[in-house]
Amino acid sequence: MTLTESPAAPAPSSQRLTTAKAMVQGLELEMARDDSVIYLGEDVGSYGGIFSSTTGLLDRFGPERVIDTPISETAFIGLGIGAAVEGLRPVVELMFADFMGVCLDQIYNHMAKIHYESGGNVKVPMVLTTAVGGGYSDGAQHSQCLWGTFGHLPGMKVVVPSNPYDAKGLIISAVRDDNPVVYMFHKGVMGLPWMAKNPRSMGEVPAGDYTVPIGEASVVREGTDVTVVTLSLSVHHALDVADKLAEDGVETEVIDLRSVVPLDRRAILASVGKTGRLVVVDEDYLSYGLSGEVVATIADEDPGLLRAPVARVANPDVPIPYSRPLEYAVLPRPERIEAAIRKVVGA
Amino acid sequence: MTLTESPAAPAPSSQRLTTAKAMVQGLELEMARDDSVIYLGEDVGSYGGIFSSTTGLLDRFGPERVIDTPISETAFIGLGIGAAVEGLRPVVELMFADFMGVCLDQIYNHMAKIHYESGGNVKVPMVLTTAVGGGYSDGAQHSQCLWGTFGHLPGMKVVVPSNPYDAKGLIISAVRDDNPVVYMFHKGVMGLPWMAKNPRSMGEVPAGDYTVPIGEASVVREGTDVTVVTLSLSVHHALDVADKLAEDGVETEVIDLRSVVPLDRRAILASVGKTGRLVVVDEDYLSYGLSGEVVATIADEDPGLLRAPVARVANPDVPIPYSRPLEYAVLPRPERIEAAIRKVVGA
Amino acid sequence: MTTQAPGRPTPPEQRPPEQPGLPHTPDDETRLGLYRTMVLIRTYEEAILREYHVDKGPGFDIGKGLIPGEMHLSAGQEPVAAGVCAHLSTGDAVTATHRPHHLAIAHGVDMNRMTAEIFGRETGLGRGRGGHMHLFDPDVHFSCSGIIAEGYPPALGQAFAFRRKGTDRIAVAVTGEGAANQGAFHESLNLAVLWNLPVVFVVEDNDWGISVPRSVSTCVPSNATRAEAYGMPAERIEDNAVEAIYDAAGRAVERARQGRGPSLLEIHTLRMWGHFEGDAQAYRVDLTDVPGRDPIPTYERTLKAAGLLDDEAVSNIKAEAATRVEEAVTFAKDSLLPDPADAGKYVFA
Amino acid sequence: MTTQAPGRPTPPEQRPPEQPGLPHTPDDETRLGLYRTMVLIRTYEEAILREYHVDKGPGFDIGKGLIPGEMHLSAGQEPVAAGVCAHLSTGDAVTATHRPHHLAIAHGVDMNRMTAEIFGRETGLGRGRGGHMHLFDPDVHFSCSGIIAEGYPPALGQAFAFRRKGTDRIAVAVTGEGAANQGAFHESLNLAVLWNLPVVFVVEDNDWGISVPRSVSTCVPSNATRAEAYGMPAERIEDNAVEAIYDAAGRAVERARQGRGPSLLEIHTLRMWGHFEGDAQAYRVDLTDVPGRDPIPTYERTLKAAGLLDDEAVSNIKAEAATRVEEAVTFAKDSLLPDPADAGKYVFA
Ligand SMILES: Cc1ncc(C[n+]2csc(CCOP(=O)(O)OP(=O)(O)O)c2C)c(N)n1
Ligand SMILES: Cc1ncc(C[n+]2csc(CCOP(=O)(O)OP(=O)(O)O)c2C)c(N)n1
Ligand SMILES: [Mg+2]
Ligand SMILES: [Mg+2]
Repeated sequence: MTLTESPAAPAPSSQRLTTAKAMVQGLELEMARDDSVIYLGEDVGSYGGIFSSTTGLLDRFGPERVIDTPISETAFIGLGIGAAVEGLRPVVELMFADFMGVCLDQIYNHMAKIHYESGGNVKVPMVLTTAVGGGYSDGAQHSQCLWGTFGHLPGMKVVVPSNPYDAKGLIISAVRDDNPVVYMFHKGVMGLPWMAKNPRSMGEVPAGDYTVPIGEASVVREGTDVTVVTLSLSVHHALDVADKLAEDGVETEVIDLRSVVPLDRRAILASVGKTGRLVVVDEDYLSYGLSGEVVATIADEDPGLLRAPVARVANPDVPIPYSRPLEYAVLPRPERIEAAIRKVVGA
Repeated sequence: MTLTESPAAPAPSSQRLTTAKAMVQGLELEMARDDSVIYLGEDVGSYGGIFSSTTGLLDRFGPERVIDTPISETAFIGLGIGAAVEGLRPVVELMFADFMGVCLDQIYNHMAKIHYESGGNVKVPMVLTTAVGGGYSDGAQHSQCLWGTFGHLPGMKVVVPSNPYDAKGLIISAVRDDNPVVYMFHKGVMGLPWMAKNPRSMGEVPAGDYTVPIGEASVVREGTDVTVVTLSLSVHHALDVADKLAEDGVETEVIDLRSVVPLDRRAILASVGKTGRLVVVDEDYLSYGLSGEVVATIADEDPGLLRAPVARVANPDVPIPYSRPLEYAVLPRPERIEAAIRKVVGA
Repeated sequence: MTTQAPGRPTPPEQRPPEQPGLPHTPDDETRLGLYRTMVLIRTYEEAILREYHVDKGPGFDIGKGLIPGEMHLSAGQEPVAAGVCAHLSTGDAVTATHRPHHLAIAHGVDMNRMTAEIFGRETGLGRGRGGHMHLFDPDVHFSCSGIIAEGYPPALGQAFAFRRKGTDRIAVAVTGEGAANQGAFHESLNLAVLWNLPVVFVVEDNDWGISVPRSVSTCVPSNATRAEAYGMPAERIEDNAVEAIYDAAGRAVERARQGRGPSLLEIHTLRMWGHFEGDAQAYRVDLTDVPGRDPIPTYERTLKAAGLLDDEAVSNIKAEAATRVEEAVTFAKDSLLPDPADAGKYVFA
Repeated sequence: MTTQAPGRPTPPEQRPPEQPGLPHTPDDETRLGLYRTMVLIRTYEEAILREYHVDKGPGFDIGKGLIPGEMHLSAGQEPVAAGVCAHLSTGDAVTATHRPHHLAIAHGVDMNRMTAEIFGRETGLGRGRGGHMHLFDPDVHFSCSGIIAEGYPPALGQAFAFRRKGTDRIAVAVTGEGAANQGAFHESLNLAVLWNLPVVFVVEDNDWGISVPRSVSTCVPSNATRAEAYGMPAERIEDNAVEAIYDAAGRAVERARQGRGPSLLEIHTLRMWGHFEGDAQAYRVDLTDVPGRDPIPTYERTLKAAGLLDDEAVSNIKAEAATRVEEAVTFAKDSLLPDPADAGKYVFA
């Protein structure tokens, strides 16, 4: 038993990979293609990333490009910013998004604002990778999603893959983007051998180079009765629930946002325009976050699209409890999602 | 010309005070009543607070209770937390909310979570005061409101006074609350002699001790045609606009939220239930913030309450620009509020 | 007790005279006490290790079992906890890190409720809300945080409050050597010296911050050198030597109690197991040396040589520890899990 | 140039030999250059001061006038900028603070576009989006930040990139003495030494952080002492002495360029005016001394005594500066304000 992984085997033209391995493959391709891409963070070298985000990169690219840092997030994220300003394309890992509190200034006041403050004259082509999410009893300081917080603060794109294909395509897009991009991977979608897995955390991935556009949601399941707008691990749960409800004749459309910034409002409106019913499933905190924004998107445009009150399945503004029954009560577990859909469709 | 103020004169039974002086008076009463109340922060001693939040307190209570700190927000906010845990009631000033990035961990992972993590066994009766808001060309790192960010993170109350009466009553409530309370004062409501003033930043304030309950919005203007939900400086603008629109026969109800956490959802629903139309005016960023949450509150309950699409007048996710015409374009200035109300009521 | 105004450093002439602390040589009873504490901690960690792996399979799923989540155990670091906490009363504060058990036990945290917390039970210190990185026992002023170095600042506040109340209680703030590179470390040391706070800072140098060796994280050989640059007395203690720790901590604690201000101790200790359970430690070059550096048999030999211990005494002490620990484990297992309907309780007071 | 792997300190035997830098004694032309730079900066700050107060009334409304918002001027701190930047080329980076004008001018930031930025014009360095605390001139690698000490970390990255590209360019990171108590300071110093980055850290000690004197913010007399605790050569330069600054900066810059790693200079300088414009400085006990400590007349006297300046040369230099500054002010005033419809432009590239 080990929390580290062995490097992925050489790649055929398409392979079944875990999300983690797909992410690493995207990084590997970009690092091979572009010498200015480097990866910095805690335990990203010989350990290969606590959540296997860098397995094998040190061996392939060496310690000048895959760099273990001290536990000094402000310094090394800031270093990434300065390096990006001077033309490198650093990927910098914040081990858990929960740790943003020790370094948010570099992220939101510098990485995200320099381009604007310089009137467009300075570019910051940096990627900030970070692990999010709970469900394995890691407590209030190691289980948060916080994409609402990142999304609220302007100047950075925020992408959130839920599966291997998107993980690879989005990391490649993120590295190539001339803007700062925050890349939030849920530990529960990575397909780690030491964590509960949904079959959806393993999937077919093209071996070569491809991108997933940042800012386009994906309709991962079509349906006519109700729209579920969600992202990250909750996509897995929503699809499981949708399959189950289909047996009862409820056809659920599931939208995987894939990025929080930009938010694909058109996709939300199109789907709710069709189904007339909306459930937002968000593992982040309820208030002042993603779920409210998605709902408001409809009311901004036309509240008449809605044939019923919406339901928001989110963390009810509670620090994430350690004990399993409590944690499961605040997370958007399948049972809560199912209950919410049933209520909204009146089934 | 000076950016500091002289201490308030001795208090009769009711006086006209600026918001800043009302806040200081509330602090003074609490500090006199309760020896465990102390005030810590940068330039809160002889300077009296950059935004006059502590004028005269050093003279009255001495340097053991009104304490200038180094520019070490993590250390002194954390110090406040530990002191609160051991039974003091510290009020700690973060000079600008924009600086949260250097100390957010203490605020959101410690101040706000210790009570929960301890299963209710540890209390953190601390107040974090902080200045917010723009409108005077202080640029992208000194003009933000950020109450959406604070409100999103659970475990702290967030109060936002807009006028002298509430400023005093809320600071007294905040100090007496056994929970951490973030007290966000907009520089533009303080009535500072060196900043643009709305007449509403000066008002009648009872001399003695009183509280304003945390979590109750206030209907600051009744109306029948449209509800404006807002807070802080935007209340002043909304009232000005409402007066103007009344001349055209549009009766605007204005709700001053006064606190972001808890959010008085009942007050919002009651008013929109009456008017059928909603404009949210929020100086914070548009996406994933307060405006979305207020709108979602209606859709959660009954989207049918709304007779028209809502309007959100907020910062359109732009770092706050320095140059006046640009800054005015992103702030919810009266012109934008007026246009939004007219659009929603079709006038 | 000084009553100097915080925010103004006490002028040197108003400070109690600086005297090099007298050595704190443990007497026989204290030496046995240090040993007993170390054995109790190790016994505890072995029990948690055992329980942690129950029902994690097939394979290893971190979220499963009686004790889910990350688990950072302190085997090998017992000398730090025993040596430092021997000088404290329950009125003093200790703030620990993600790796807190040894300090909690040595400082007298209620072991039943601590164990119940680790098992996520309603009878736990935090009613199951906190978990093993969030143990709060206000009865003995114990707390911890899972965020690197962020336990230092609240300790300053506890020290501040203790002084303001006119007591001679002190705060002990502990972090790892990796943590000493976090900004909070610097800010805390400055503020503690500036306000002459009764704090003892402890850096547990176990050579590793997860997989990153000290040489890759820290630009200087000793954090004691750094502390001196804040005008603070500081020592580095080598070899995980419990009596040397006891001595240095005694002087630092005395200094803080007497109002003479903060000190820092960097203690070279040993992480015997993985960073967390499940860590395969492939990165770890020093692994074969580890068993030989175990501080408990080492100290056992010392005490035996001094005629204070024999095999029978050792086995009595170990049996006593086992009884105590199994009682706590049983208490935890016999306790109820929290009611999911109460998940929202205790967000606000 | 070393090519050591970041993340691993260069083993001492692979580092270029440590040689005490030779003194950098400015020659006559350089001395005149230092003086000219100082005069240009002062002339600039006086012009900004004048323009800042235009149309602020009746009374004083910080949001009004041609230049609204906070204004932190650097009069008195010219020796730092002149002495340090004299060693830099436009390929080197300088990151400054909320008080950036002196450094911007000395480092050769385009004065017209800088002034236009301060006036909030579309022709400004940041097209009016940034303002006086956010001057970015990529042509000379100049940047600044209004958040205390948070300009240090990006400077590390600039230095890192310069080295990675195989150049001998360096980064200079500047903060005030108040800022040296922020966590970012500590983290940056550690990382710079650890990775042997070509950085020169500069602490401008002007005795005050707004109203807080150094003794109330900083537990040690010198940040040079602190820097040495990171294993970094460091010096404190007293008396705002431009030639001593030039000398020390010369050695530090040379060291960085040669791949021998970072250094720190703490320079005792003088904030002649308020923290920001409008600051009545009631707290300021040293105010009467200020005029006598003005570094420009002092240096003028030195150069006159050395026969390098006479009254005519002085007035020529001042006239030249005035012409240059007024040209910039005119450029700014003649430029258009940005179109409000473009407020959302440049959020993303
Ligand atoms: C701010 C922050 N960054 C990173 C982490 C992740 N993390 C947890 S423990 C650890 C290593 C800590 O090393 P050290 O301080 O030496 O303590 P040790 O684990 O050796 O006891 C890291 C990086 C964290 N918890 N907080
Ligand atoms: C993190 C942070 N805290 C507080 C401030 C507010 N502030 C701006 S300048 C200043 C004083 C800075 O003092 P110093 O570093 O000595 O620089 P000086 O102003 O003297 O040049 C303060 C507290 C800030 N900008 N950022
Ligand atoms: Mg360690
Ligand atoms: Mg200063």
